[in-house]
Parts: sequence; structure tokens; C-alpha cells
Amino acid sequence: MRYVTTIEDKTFVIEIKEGEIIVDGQAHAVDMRRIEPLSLYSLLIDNLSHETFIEEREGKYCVVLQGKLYTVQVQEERAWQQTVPPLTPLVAGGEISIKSPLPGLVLEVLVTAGQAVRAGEALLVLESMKMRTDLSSPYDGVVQEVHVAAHDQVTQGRTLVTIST
Amino acid sequence: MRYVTTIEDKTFVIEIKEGEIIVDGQAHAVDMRRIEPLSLYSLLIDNLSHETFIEEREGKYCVVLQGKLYTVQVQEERAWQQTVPPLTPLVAGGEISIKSPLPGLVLEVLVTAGQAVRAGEALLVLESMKMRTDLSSPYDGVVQEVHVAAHDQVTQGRTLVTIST
Amino acid sequence: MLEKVLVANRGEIAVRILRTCRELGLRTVAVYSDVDRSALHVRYADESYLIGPAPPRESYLSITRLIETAKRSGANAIHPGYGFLAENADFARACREAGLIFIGPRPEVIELMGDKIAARQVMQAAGIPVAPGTASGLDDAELEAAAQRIGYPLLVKAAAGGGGKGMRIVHSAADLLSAIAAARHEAEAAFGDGTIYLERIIEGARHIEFQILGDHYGNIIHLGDRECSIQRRYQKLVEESPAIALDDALRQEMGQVAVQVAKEVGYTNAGTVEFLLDAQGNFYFMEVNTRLQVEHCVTEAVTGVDLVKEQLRIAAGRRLSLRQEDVRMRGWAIECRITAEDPYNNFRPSLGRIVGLYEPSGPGVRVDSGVHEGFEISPYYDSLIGKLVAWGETRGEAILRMRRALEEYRIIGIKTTIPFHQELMNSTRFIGGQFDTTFAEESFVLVEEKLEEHLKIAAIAATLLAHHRRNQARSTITPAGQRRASNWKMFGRWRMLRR
Amino acid sequence: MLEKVLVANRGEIAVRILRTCRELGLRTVAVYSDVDRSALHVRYADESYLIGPAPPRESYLSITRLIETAKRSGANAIHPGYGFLAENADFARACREAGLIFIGPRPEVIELMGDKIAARQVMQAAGIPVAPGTASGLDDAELEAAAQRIGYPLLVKAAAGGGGKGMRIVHSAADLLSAIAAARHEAEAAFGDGTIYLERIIEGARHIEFQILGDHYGNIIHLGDRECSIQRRYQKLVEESPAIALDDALRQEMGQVAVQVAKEVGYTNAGTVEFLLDAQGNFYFMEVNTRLQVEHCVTEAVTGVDLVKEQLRIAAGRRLSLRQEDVRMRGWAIECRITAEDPYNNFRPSLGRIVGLYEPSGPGVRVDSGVHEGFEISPYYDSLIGKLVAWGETRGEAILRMRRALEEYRIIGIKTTIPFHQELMNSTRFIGGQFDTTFAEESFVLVEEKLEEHLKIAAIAATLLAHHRRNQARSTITPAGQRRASNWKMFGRWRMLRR
Repeated sequence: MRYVTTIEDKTFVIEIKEGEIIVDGQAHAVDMRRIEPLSLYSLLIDNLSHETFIEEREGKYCVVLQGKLYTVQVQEERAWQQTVPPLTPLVAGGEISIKSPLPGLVLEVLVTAGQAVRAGEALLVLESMKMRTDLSSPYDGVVQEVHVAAHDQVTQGRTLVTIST
Repeated sequence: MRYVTTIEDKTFVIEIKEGEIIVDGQAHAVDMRRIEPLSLYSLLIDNLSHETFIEEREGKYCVVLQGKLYTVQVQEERAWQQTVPPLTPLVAGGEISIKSPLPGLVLEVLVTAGQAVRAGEALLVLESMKMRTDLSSPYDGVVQEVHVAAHDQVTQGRTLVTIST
Repeated sequence: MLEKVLVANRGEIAVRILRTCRELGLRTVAVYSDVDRSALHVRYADESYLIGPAPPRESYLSITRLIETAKRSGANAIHPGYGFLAENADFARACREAGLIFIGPRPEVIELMGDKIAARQVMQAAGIPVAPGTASGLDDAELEAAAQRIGYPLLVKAAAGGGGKGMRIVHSAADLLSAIAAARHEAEAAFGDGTIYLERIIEGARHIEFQILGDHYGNIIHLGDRECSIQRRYQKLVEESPAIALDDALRQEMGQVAVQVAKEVGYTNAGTVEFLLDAQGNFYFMEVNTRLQVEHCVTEAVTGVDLVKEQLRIAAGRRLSLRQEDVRMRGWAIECRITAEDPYNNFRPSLGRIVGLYEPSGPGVRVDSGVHEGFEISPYYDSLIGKLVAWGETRGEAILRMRRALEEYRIIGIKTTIPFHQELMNSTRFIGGQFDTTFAEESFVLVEEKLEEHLKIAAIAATLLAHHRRNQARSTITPAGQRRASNWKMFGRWRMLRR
Repeated sequence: MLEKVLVANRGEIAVRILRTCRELGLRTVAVYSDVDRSALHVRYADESYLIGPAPPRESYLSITRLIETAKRSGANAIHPGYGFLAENADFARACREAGLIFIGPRPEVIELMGDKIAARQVMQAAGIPVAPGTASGLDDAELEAAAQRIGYPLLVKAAAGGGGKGMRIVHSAADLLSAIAAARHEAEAAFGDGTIYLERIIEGARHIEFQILGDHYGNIIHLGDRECSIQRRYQKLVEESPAIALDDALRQEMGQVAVQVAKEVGYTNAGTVEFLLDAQGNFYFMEVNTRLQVEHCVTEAVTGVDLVKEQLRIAAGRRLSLRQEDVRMRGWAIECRITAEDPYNNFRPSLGRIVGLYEPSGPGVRVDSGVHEGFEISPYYDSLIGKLVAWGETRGEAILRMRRALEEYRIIGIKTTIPFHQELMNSTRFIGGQFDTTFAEESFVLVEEKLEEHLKIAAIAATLLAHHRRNQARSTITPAGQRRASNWKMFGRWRMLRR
């Protein structure tokens, strides 16, 4: 069985045979076990011991290795050949919603509608877990609308500001 | 909803209403939560904090409380009235199988077929986890058959000796 | 006599206090807000009482509810922990009035030390060195004149301050008045008191503090020093005891001053005297924290003294069991605060559920944890998950042990500061002791690097799991009673390949 | 120089050794049998190799496979832990011949100390007190005469003995010859060597031992004493350091004798000199254990020395970093061995899966664990799950802390000895230090009492769960995406009832 596995900007062709695994043409001895009841796995690759936590989310695998999170897409080789995705660059003239990454309290709003902002410029300040968090614009653009005011309590995912690019 | 709950040799009548619980006529404030992902429960009874582990096995609840295991049977009151179980004493003249409580190695067989044994008398010696364990007869009786010999490796539940009473 | 202690706190510090109460055979009462029903401290105490909804003002900060709960449960003492009401003189007073033992100093002392200007003045009058600065109640013109005398850069600070609120750094005279206005405004909003003062910035300063203990009979001792210079936004991240910057002579001198500070105000129970130490070895009194510190564990590790036990003993009216000469420090201890923050993303709070947790142990390692598997990190409280303390015969051994323990620590489901601490424990400046209070914030940038090798391992792991699931889905029904999962083996072992 | 260390063991001791290796930056290799694939030590090491099926003889006791695996993995040193091959001179020799560093004493020393009669003779010749007894190689008539001289009751012991095998207590001359025959037979079967000797029984004896360390340059020190009198079937259950039965003078005298014992045989690396101490303060050399002891952790707790680190340093050819006068003991430490045995049922082994695990931590507590949630206790290896160590400033504080930690410990799915230890820590004889090696076995009976109050609590818990399930089963489909379980609340809180 051959798979095409994509992680970050890297792609591996991985072939799984009875008793061995071939990654980009290189054979490895592999042994993987789940440590129940967690989604924790012990993985020995050529006797090197690794521990990893894996969860499937929306068809992708979230792999935690040495404290870092990787998002991995695994496709059977045939399926993959049919679905090479086109690049989707950011369309100029689009509108972007800046959403609250956390539930919290809006401490300060730093921009007003109609104002031009640059990528990285702070839009507003949130407080969550007694800490201040600056929210910045990801792109150059113009503020279309500010949906919240200082002292508003906001939920996670709530749209705070919209920006046109 | 009224339940009849049996534990060891005690029986409690427990009534569960909206917002309170009445045990043998005595009302208590109760709050119980599961601590995921385990079958661990935090139980506050009149604000006293208890931690318990509960598993359902064959219709009964195995409750671990302060390191001790209790087997609890819960029946709806109506159902219970229909199924009061008859007492089942040991029938004289029956045959009892002594089974291995553990996988292990038979070190010594101390009885032979036809031999009379008393309750508490050792029948054979098992070794498991580097430790010796004596297996004794639960009743007075006569050894019908010895199914194993010294140096046999036995699995858990394997019949070792049968005794007629 | 103490009989039943209510712990007016949550998280790791509530558990830590309950542990010692249990060791001493005291009955314990926990309190909790709606979202903390399943928390460790609720399960750990003998009794637990709901005191309100999640926002602190309606639960952990509600003096009325706490006193009422103490009464209802029959507790005769309250331990405030740190944070929340720990340094609130009104709470200490309310306890006293309700006939409850408050486990901490007298309300008058809390009040005096809570006013940073008044505390400065008391110490200055007693001949204790303080950083050059002003009194309170000056008008803008007087402040401008004083600033000239103090010199720039300087700090505008709130009298009622704490946690960096109402604080401003001013680099030149041109910025002074606007900074004063902003600080006043912020202090007014945060503490209901806009009083500010000016203080000289001690360049290259290290944060050094001394643990003190005082009983009700005038006996006061210190339990050695701690260094807490690894900070970010005035929040301590790493603490150690002893402080590497002190030699024995300076340690002894500062220790004596710390005891003198405590004596000036008739201090009782546990407290901490904080100093700034400059590069030339001059030290300046900063403030007194009238409570148990987060970092008290490093002092416990080197002195062997259980500080909560001492707090309880003192509150029960007993004399100090230690004299100054009985206090001996042994080895070195370091504490890393593990918080639910993303160190790669400007320490942004990370909320969510802890789905996997493995805490380190073994020689020289202590974890004071406030969470459990399945715990949901909520936005209402601070982000501390647990404290990892490593002790070693030497500072080097403590650092190596800390590295080992950090590597063992597994917290799955949220981001934590573990990678920050790992990086720090590997940095030559930390190892060499070459840092001041600005180091962590200004010189220490964490870059997330994803190693090529790790990408490959993660790819293999995910592919094996996908393959396994695919085969599972295709296979017919698994024989019942076969415990597949525990023997969940995917491939042959080396013997199959190499022999 | 050590670079890569293979740990030829499993369970808690493998993890414990790996921890120190990791602290020192050494690469590590674990080995495992079929049933241990998911064990902690396999996951903890840098590399892990399968060495055979579950029975020890085919895996952890296979010298060939271990040496071969060391070679294949590029390890240049082997740490044997305790048990398995730790006191096997052939293994130490095989390592040497394969060019591997064996982390332990020389094979010649292991061999000499493994022969209990030879060890007795060496020590006797050096003027070290041994319990009155015979040489080996005596015929029955000579033994009968010797028995008369020694006096009854006496012990028949196997020269190659260990763990109580080939040992018999004889109360009168009439039973002597049959006991000798039985012991010979048992020793022949167990060790392939039927040599026996006689030894006087020291009545009311306490088991006292000294930790020793020796380098390759003739420097030998001891790291204080331990008491291990709480035993059952010659297996230690609880150990502490220091021993309560010693005063300073006796401690110093016995320590010097322990060092002398080690010097007699040119001892290197870590070892333990065991003595029996009678009620009159006379002590008798028993034997030398040529390895790390299970109970080494209590010595680490009071001395602050990492014994595995010292072992590795010595094996790497370095000089001892400590002189005798540098060793200072501080406070008191107690260790409880937590095993998978049922203390209410004659300590019968308890097999099964650990479905829930919570290990204590906090001030003064260390857990060296060999298991994890989901771990399956197998019948192939010994029953030790973990070691719980509590340290306190005094013995009293250590006991209180141990009680607290035992109460926190949760191991669900199997029976453990936790209730035994809880009972012991509450017994007045243990607390008062009034015990000898027969105490735990003969005077300490554990009775399982199920409190009425607990029956009611368990009944309530089970009924609430049954009620919840019944309602769940009857309700229509739960709305998707609603995280029901975490808010799994069954009943109103006190406010509903009382307000």
C-alpha cells in the first residue's frame, strides 16, 4: 500500500509492506503501539524510541512530537494523484474578518472604521487569564468595521474587526 | 424513582428526586461528576468529598472507595419485588472445581485422588511473580481428581483439583 | 488551636496547602466556583462548597461568601494562599471579626505593606536602603523637579500597585507628564487609587528576595534567599534558591536587613522581602509580600522546611521551632512555572482541555500540579498549571535535572511554556548566571524550529495510523473478547528484517 | 569514558537509571521482552531493543542477547540494575570480555560475596563480627556437634543462598538432620549447589545496612545507614534512613566496620553491607549486596547524593567526589514498596490491568514508578509497581507525609499493598520504632474492615450512576457537539436544597 503524506511543506511517499516500511525509497523497521487509554503511541523506528500523540481531525492527523504540533495529511497514492490541489493565493480586494482567538474582555480598541492599517499593526487589546493580548492585522488594508467596543466580553471566534485588502 | 440497592449484606432503599436523594428515609444533597477520561467520579454528599471508581460488570457495579472494592447491585424497586432471590446454600454431595486464580507454575501437589481434606487444608502450591501461593480447599470433602502435576505451567481459571463434598 | 482549615483558593496552591493540612491531621474545607467542580482541590479536601459562578469577583474574591462558608462548615481558620484575597487587609480583618484565624500577618501589616509609598517611608526612616524616589502626594511641578534629581530613565509607579499595573518607564523629561497622567489613570481604574510616585530605575538589576517567618512572640528569622530575575511583563517565570549573584557576606547582610524590615513592622507569619540588587552589589528594598509566594517551594527544597506547616504552626500561636542558626541551606533548587501559554506566540493564553498528562518524578524532582487529565483550562483564572521544582547538590546538577524533568513532562491538548523553559535551561547566559530582570523579555527570543527528522517521524506515525484504520475499516468484525488494542502492533520487528 | 549505556533491566529501576543517564547527557539503550513493549522504560530510552519472549531466562537473563544487543546498538557500558543479572559474576565477566564497562564491582568481588560462607570466612579472618556458625563442607556428624555448640534455635542456610531459599529454622536437635536434608535439596534445586552451613539465630534482630561507594583508586566511603526490618518472607517491605535503633556512637562504629568490610575485598562501585543488630547493641556481619539496592532512594533523600550518578562516575574511572566527612545526613526518609499483591489475602499476587493511576507528589515526596495507566501486570516478573519515598525533617514528619502520600495514591484495577502500608504507618509499634525483623510477619495482621458509612457512600454512587444510565438510555438522541460528559452533573447543589 502506497501513501502520499504531506506535512508542513514536505511530501513523503510512504510504502507499507508486510514487515517493513519504505519512506522515499529508504527502508525502515517500524513498530508502533497505542498506550491505552490515551491516543498516545510509542513508535520505534530502527529501534529509536519516539513517543507521539495523534488525533484525527477533519480528515487530517494532528501529531504532537516533542511538544510540537504537526498537521499531517495522508492520502492513498491513487487518490492523491487525482486531487492535487491548486494554489489559492489571497485575492486582493477581499475582506478579512479578525476573530477573537480566545474568550475574554476587550480592553482597548485601537482603530476606527475607514482607517488604513499595515500588516502587524495592533487593532485591539484583549484580556484573558489576567493577561493582555494584542491582536494585529495580518495584511495591509483598510478597516471596514469595528464590531466591538472596549469593555465588551467576547467569546472565542467572535468577529472583532473586518478589514478589506 | 426508587431503587433497592444491595451491597455486601446491606440493602438500601434509595429514592432519587429532582434535586435531592433520600436514602432509607434520610435526605441528602448530592453532586456527582465524572472525571474524564477515567471511570472516576467525584461525589459530594452533603459537601463531604469522596472519590470513587465505578465499573459496570455483568449488571453489577464494582465500586472502589478508599482502596476497597464493593460490589453493588441496583434494581428498580418494582423489578426488585419480583425477583427476591432464594437463598442458595451449598448442596451437600456436590462437586467443586478448584481453579487457578493466577497464571503460574505448579510447584507442588500436596494431595492425591481419594484423599479426604478439610476446609483450609492446602491442596497445592503455585508460583507466580516469583512468589509461592498456597491453594486451600474451601470445604471439607474428598479429592475426586487432581488435574495437574508439579512443574506444570497453568493458565488462570484452569481447573486444578476437583473435590466432592 | 487550629482544627478545620478553609482554603480560600484554587489550583496548585490550594492542593499544596491541603496536603500539609492533611499531614497535620487538620480537617479541610475547599471552596469552588461553577467551573471548578471537578478540580483537584475540590476532590482533595474533606469537604467542598460551591461559592459562586466563575468570575472571581462572584466567588474566590467574595469575602462574604468565604466567611459564610467557613461558618457553615465549622472551619475555624482560613488560609488565603496567594493571589485573590491573600493580600487584602479587609479580608484579614473580616476573618478576625468573624472569630476566624486568618493564616497570615495582621491586617494592619498587610495594609501598611500594601501601600508601597508608606512601606518605602517606614523602611527609609529605619535606615534601610530604598531606591531613590519620591514621597506621594506631589503635584506635577514637584514631580518634575524630583525627576530631575532622580535622573532618567525612571519609573512612575502606583502606590497601590502590583503586577506592573499603573507602572510606566520614562526615558526623558519630555515624556514625564504624559506618563504620569497615564499611570494615574490606569492605577485609578485598577485599584481605585490614582496615587503615584517616582523611583529610579536600577540598571541591570537582579530580583533577590528573602523568605521570612515571624511568630507572635517577636521571633523573626529568614530562610535564605531566592532569585527571581527571569521575568516577563513583571511576571516571574523561573526562580531559584540560593541566588547566584550573592556571596556569603552579601547574603548574610541582606538576610539581616530582611529580618530588620520584618521587625520594623512587627511581622508575623510567612512573608517575603523583595530587593533589587545592582551590578555593583548595592541592594534596595522594594516591597514586602505579605503571603506565601508561588516560588516558596525552592526555599523548601534547600532548607527542608515545610513553609505551610510553619504558617499553620504560627497561626496556631506556637513559637518558631527554628532559630536563625538552625536554618541551613543545602544544594540548589530551581522552579519553572508551567503555564498554559504559547511561548512561540508572544505567550498568548492557551485554552482548552488537557487530554493527556504525564508529570515527571524521580530523584530531586517535585511537581505541584493544579490540573488533571480531562481538566479544562478556563479563561477566568491565571494560567499556572503546575510548578516543576528540581533540586541538585549544585546549581549545575539542578539545571541538568530540570532539563530531564522538562523532557519527561507531557501536557497534551494545550500549549504550555515547557519549550521556553527547555530553551532557557540550555542558554549559556542562564547557565552562566549572566542575567538580570530584563533578560527573558529582551534577550531571549524563542524560535520554533521544526526539524526535518521530526517531520519524517510525524509523517510515518500518521501514515501508520491511517493505514491501520483503513485496514480496520475493511476487515470483517473482530472476534469478540480479543483485546486488540493492547497488542496494537503494526509491523514486524527488527528480527524479521535483519535476520 | 561512558557514552552510551544499556540498561539490562525493566520496571521502575530501569526508568530510574535512565533518568540519571539522561541528566548526564549519556545516550541510552533499553531492552525489553515481548510483554514489555509498551512499558515506561522502552519509551523512556533513546533506543529500545527486543531481546526475547516474556520468561526471564529467554530475555532479561540472557547474557548472550544482552551483550549482542549492546554491541549492535553501540553501547559501551551496561548497568544491570538489581535482580536479574545484577549479582551474576559471569555476566560481569562477559561484559569485560566483550570490551563493555560493567557498572558494578569486579566479577571476582561479585563471586566472592555471592558465596555466603566464603564471605563470612573472609570477614571473620579480618576480625569483623559474624553470627556464630559453621564453615562449609561438614558432614552430618560434624554439623550435629557444631549445632550443640551454637545452640538452638538455629538457621540452616545455603552457601549460594538468597531470598530465603534453602533456609530452615531448627528449634531442637531432633529436627536438625531432616532440616539439613531438606535445605540441601532445595538449595541444589534452586542454585545447583547444595552446600549448607549453620548459623545462630539472632533473637529480636533488626536488619541494619550501610550504603558503600568505592572508586578504582582505593577510596571507600559509606553513605550512612538504613533499617530494613519490616519484612515478610525475607522480602523487605519498608525501609528507612537513618535507622532508629542506632545512636551516633554505634552508627559511627558500624559505618567504620562497613568500610572495612568493603576494603577487605577491594570493593568498587556501589554496594551494601548488611548487618543484624541484636537488642543489646551487638551487630553481626551478614552479607554484601554487590549492586544498587531497591531501597537506595532513602539514602539519596537524606544525603542528597544521586547514587546512580556516583555509580556511573566510578565506572567511568573517576575518583569519588566525596570524602567521608563530606557526607551529611539530613532529616529522615522512609520508603514503602508498592507491590501488586493483596495484603488482605496473604499477599497473593494480583494480576490485571491498571485502569486508573494517580501518583502522589508535593513537598518531600518522590515516586519511582514502573507502571502507567493501561499497564498490564504480568505473572513473569516481580510484583513491584513503584516505590514511594517520603522525606521529613524528623521521623515523625516523614511518617505523616507518607500517610498523606499513601492516601493520595490511586491504583485502580489491581490489588496493591497500599492498605498494608497505611495500617503500618498508623501502628504504634512502627511509630515508636519497636519492631524487629519478625514484626511484619508475626505481629501484624491486616483485617479488612468495611465501614458502614462507606457501604452507604458506595451504594449512593452506584445508584446515581445506574439512574443516570437508565435516563440516558431512555432519552432521545443527545444533540451532537454537546460535551455532555464533562458537565456530567447528576443533582442540584446545596443551594437548591437549602436556600
